[in-house]
Amino acid sequence: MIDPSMFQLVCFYAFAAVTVVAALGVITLRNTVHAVLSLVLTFFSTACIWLLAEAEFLAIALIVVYVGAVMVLFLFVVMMLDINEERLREGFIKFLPVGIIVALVMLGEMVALIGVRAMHEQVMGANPATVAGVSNTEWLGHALYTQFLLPFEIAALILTVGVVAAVALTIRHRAGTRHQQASQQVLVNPRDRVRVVKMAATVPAAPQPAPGKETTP
Amino acid sequence: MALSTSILLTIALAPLVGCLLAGFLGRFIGRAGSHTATILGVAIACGLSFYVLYQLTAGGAPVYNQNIYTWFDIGNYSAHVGFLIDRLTAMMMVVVTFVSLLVHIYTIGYMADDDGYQRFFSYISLFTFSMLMLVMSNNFMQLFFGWEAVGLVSYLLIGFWYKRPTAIFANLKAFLVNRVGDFGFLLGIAGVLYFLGTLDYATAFSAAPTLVGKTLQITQNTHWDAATVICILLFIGAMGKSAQVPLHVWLPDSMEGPTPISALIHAATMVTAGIFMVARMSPIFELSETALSFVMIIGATGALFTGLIGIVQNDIKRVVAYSTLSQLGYMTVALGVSAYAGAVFHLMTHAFFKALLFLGAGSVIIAMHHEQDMRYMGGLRKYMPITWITMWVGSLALCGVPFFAGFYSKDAIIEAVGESHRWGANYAYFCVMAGAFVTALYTFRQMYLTFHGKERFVVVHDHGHGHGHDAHADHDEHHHVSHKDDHGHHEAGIMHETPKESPWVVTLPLILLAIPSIIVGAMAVQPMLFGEWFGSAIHVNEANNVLGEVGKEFHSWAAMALHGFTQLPFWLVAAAFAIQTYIYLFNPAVAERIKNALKPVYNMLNHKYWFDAVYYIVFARGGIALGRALWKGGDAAVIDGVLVNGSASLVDRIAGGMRRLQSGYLYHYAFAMILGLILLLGGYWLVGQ
Amino acid sequence: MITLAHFIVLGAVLFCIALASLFINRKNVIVLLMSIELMLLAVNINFVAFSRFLGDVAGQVFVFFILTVAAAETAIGLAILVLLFRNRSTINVAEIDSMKG
Amino acid sequence: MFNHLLSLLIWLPVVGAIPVLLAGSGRPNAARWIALLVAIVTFVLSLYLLPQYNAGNAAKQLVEDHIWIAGLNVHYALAVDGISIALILLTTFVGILVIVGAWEVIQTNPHQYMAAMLVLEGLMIGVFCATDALLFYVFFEAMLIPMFILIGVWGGPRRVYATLKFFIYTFFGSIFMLVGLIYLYLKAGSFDLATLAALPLTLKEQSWLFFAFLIAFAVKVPMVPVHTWLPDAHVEAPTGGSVVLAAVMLKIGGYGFLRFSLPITPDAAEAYAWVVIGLSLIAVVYIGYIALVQEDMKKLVAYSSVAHMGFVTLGIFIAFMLVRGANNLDAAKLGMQGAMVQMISHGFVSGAMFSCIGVLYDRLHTRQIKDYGGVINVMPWFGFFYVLFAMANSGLPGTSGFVGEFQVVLASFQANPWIAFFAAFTLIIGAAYTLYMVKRVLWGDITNPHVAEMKDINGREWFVLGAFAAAVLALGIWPQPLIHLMDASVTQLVTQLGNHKI
Repeated sequence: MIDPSMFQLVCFYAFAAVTVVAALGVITLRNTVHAVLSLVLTFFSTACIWLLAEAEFLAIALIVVYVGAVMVLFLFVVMMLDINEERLREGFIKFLPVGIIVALVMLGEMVALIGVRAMHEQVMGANPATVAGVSNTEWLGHALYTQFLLPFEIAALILTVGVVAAVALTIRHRAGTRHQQASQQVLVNPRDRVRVVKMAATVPAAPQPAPGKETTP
Repeated sequence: MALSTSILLTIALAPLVGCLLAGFLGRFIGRAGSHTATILGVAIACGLSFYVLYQLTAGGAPVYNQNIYTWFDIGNYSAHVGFLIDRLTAMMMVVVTFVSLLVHIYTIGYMADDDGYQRFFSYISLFTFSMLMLVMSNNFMQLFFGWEAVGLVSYLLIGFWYKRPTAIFANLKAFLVNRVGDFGFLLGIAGVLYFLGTLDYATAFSAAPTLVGKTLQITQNTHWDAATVICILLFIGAMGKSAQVPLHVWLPDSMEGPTPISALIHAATMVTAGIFMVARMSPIFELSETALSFVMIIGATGALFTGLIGIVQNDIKRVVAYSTLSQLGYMTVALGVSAYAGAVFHLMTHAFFKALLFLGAGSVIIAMHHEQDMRYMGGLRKYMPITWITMWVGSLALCGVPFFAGFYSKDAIIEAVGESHRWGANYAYFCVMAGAFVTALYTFRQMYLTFHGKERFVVVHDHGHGHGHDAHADHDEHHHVSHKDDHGHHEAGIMHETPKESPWVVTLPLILLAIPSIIVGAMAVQPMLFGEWFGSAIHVNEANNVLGEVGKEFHSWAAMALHGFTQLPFWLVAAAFAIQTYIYLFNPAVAERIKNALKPVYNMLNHKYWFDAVYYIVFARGGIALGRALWKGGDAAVIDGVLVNGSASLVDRIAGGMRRLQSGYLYHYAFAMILGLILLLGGYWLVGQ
Repeated sequence: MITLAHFIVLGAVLFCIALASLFINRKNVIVLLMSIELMLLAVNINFVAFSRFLGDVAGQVFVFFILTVAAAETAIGLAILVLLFRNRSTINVAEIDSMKG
Repeated sequence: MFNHLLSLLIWLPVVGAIPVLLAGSGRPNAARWIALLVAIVTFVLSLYLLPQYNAGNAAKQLVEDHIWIAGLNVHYALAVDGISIALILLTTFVGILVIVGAWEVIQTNPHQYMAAMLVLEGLMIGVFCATDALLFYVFFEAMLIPMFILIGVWGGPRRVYATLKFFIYTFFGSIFMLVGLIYLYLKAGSFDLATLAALPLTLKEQSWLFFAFLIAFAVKVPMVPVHTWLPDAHVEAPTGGSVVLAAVMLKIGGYGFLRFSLPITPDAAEAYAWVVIGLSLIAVVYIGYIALVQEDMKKLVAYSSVAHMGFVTLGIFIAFMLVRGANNLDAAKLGMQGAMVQMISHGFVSGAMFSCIGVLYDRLHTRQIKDYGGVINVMPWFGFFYVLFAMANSGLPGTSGFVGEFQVVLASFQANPWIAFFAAFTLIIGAAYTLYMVKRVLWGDITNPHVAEMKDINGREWFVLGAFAAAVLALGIWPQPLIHLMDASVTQLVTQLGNHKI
């Protein structure tokens, strides 16, 4: 019988390895579409890690929102744009060592500063949601709709603004296209459209009807 | 009966009202209205001044000393506007208003066709007001007000014909030179306030003895006697206003103004303000031997050396102007030997005969169509007898011929100087004695050149001359006054009409001035010089009382005059008379020969000892050059160039370097951020160790 | 036995990978945007871990918000990208230097 | 209504600017008349200060006090003493005249010009009323904005340079003041000026604060060597801007010395009085020489302003030598009063001089002296006013220019005759530069044919110059009412100087 905690650890290492490799793929793959797909994989495996941490709601949300929506958006954009990938990769090799060095230095500093050794002692305890006697989703939802109601509403607003802004930015007015303009349609005065002209029915046809006497549509 | 405030206020303000009427409403009330208003104002002032004098002498009125209103009042210090009317003041008021009245009348004739007629009357009435405020003041502040106000009017009147470049140069010069004097004067007043704690005459004079022994720290180790400092500073003011060497340079140039002004302001009244002031301050001046010596030497130098210049002048007004300088020197010498009464007495007689001489010269100038050069005159006596006779009266008075007014005052001064034992008195005595001779020399030369001898002008009747000037030529003698500069066709010595006697408004003042020029000396010599006429107004220490010494030999005015015939000054005058008569009546070529023989001396005199040239180069040009150097070098180069714009361009340069960091590339910014982050973390890490 | 350190180190590694990407993919805006997503993910991992280990709900709530904001940010970022490409026919960062001083 | 007289005085012109703006460029006359009405009402209200104020009492009066920023203990605190009232009256008086003076001269957007003027007027009154240091600072800085607009929009060809210079110069100075105020606040926990005046400070602290204030106010006054913004600002400013700048804004520097440097840092002020006195004397002599050679009339008058304001700083700081050195309180009062009178007088005289130059500029569109000459031939009434103001500028007795200089010279002689010697030098140099200009502009024959076509002043200009002339003469002939108004306040100020804080 495998120790459950040991199994968790094995799973963690497996998912973590996939995450790291996929992340490396994101930054190194030549084809941007592949890079995006690699990022999707990163998200997937991260979601799995979150499941290990028993944050089920967030894990699902990550997959649904990020993989389902955001990454698709990325894919759309990447495919829509005609990108010269070679030009964009200039200097890749040249700056690779710098990137690696910086990343390693940063990693070293972070690990040293955070005090990983002390954290190593901290074993994962009981799931606080379980302790509270609710599911993770309920636990989180309760906090969101009580304690964090205002930030939650604001977040909603930010999303709306983001959507409107994205549309406003990308909307394109082409010259010559015709649009309905509801405001002008509503403001129209019947008199501007139809004029009733009285004409004597029996008068012999005039040589020329006076200009401007026709009805306008 | 005490003097009433309302009378005194009327005296001071009547001319001011006239001035305002003529000045602001001149266009509406017209020429006649303007001169009526101003003459009326001055006449009221004159009449009331005589009344005040009468009250003070015969009427037994006590000295009037009251404040009218408070000018400022700060703690213990206060300044008021008020009047101090004693006999000294009353005499000055009479002189000022009387001469001013006559000048007003004279102006009707002299300025008859000038465009600035109303303006002129307004100015001279304003002058009368200012001068009255000066002499009637009971404190230093108001004295300074009058002092500067007469300077202002003098400025305006010298520049009356503002189109003439020389006139507007002269008025600026006059004002600035006067300001140099006022600079000292103001410091003197500040000294009075410092040491005596008040600006009020009476309080200051009664506290004056406390000045003895006080000193003023000038540098760490130098202390100057307080009285000396105050007196010299005050006297510097007098040097400016009364045109004493070396601040005399403005007075001859002031002759650019119309002649009535030369008579009123630059001869009879304003220039004597300094003399009056020193006499008024006698309680303070008596405290400093040094200051009085200084006054005496300055005065003596002026009395002789400016007179010498008069000998070589050809402009009739300039001769009188230099004579004024010289006579002011006499008055100053008298002040310097503590003969204040003598100075004031000479001031009075001089006011009459010098105004007479100026107005007479003006009359001649009218007749000569504004030709002022005596070389183109001569023989005028038969054309203008009244002017001729009155001018002779004035000249004899000026020379100090016995029985004339000038004799009494001048002789008293010479005698007083002779009695004095002050340091430098010998030099002063020599100067005044030689000055008497010089005075006679230029006076007789002027008379002969003008009225006697051959006519050195030609009368050409050419009414069809065709120049603009003839369009309005009918008897309009005065017109060119205002148009002198567009008068280009005027040729020296060529007249278009026969000279003729001036109208009555011109000659009447001459006659009215000739009378006091003869009699006022004899009338006033006994009380003013040797009596206690001035009372407490003039204070002389017993040890300095030279007039008292002179007075011991005085018996009556007639005796004094007769005695005068035996004295050296008279014989000097007689000698001068003889010399000039010979030269100018019988042998005019001698003058030219003397001139050539004494070429260097002549040059020196003709250039007025180069005072003007040196002042112009040093102060006028030098000041402007200094200003330009400070402006370009200090303000523009150092402050603006280096500090202000320099710091701005430094910022600009630094920013120019900094902007290169802003490459605009996203990855540069990202790199900078990351680098910062790494450094920050590294720093924390190091600190954490 | 999973400890807090595991999560934190994983977060740090992901963050550093994203950081390196800023250097090696410095010209490709899309990859840069993806790197930002990676960084946010790294942060989120930390948040989730802390929340779990400290038993505090706030950490997970924050992740929720970060996801929200990151989604909005990505939407706008991509919109800008499209606009950029439309106007300048490139997404090469090296050619975009309007902010040059 | 009159419980808040001071607030009313400050905010009436500011709020009154709104209808002026609303009148718009389409109805310039409406804008002008509304602006004039507001200015006149403000002036009348300010006259109402006189019966309200008890001149016998040195205390600050007409107090208003409300919490403004509670967290920082900042109050909206207003009160006046005699000195403030005199300066407020000067402000409201000049306020009317600049609006009348700009009537048809300003043709582009007159409504904005008038509104800026009114706002400026209100803010300047605010400076004179504030008894809270931070409120003072706010007004002090806010004032720059309308002035910046006035010069920057309606100015001459180099207006951008001039406005920037003016703004940065002044701002540079006031930053130091702000730092000083913050230090004081941290120390005292209040911005109340009376509290700050009572705060004990060591000499070292005082010295730092003194120089902080000195820089701020020296720029404003302006003192040598931080005066160079003034000629440029004046040359480029429209006439009204110059008038307000010279007549009122410079006074705020002198006023600041009275309210900050003297009461808060008396011991440092005593220790460094020689610096200020030295700079003041340099202003009189050095600037006098510079003024002599100016070719632009406005620059000349601007430099003469610097020289005249030298008397203000001299009068204020000479008081230290007299109180602390000789314990001569009366002489100190004389000097201080002289400085105050000089401030008011300079307001009238410089305002009038700039108005005169404006009159000439409106006709010939040049300020170069050499372009004129013989103006008196065609403009006799103008000549009358010009000579009068020139004489006032050179300190002729009977005009207001004399009073302050006279008192300051008298007082400084008591401190040290040499100070008086250099101060009195203004008699010569002041007359020289002013009358040299008069000679070249007014006198002489007409050389420029355009001058021959100039018309004498019209009724509107007559009103402006006439009002200035009346003020100049009234103050010159009878200064005692003004002196009485300020006497109690000056006495208190001088007495305060004797209190050591260490």
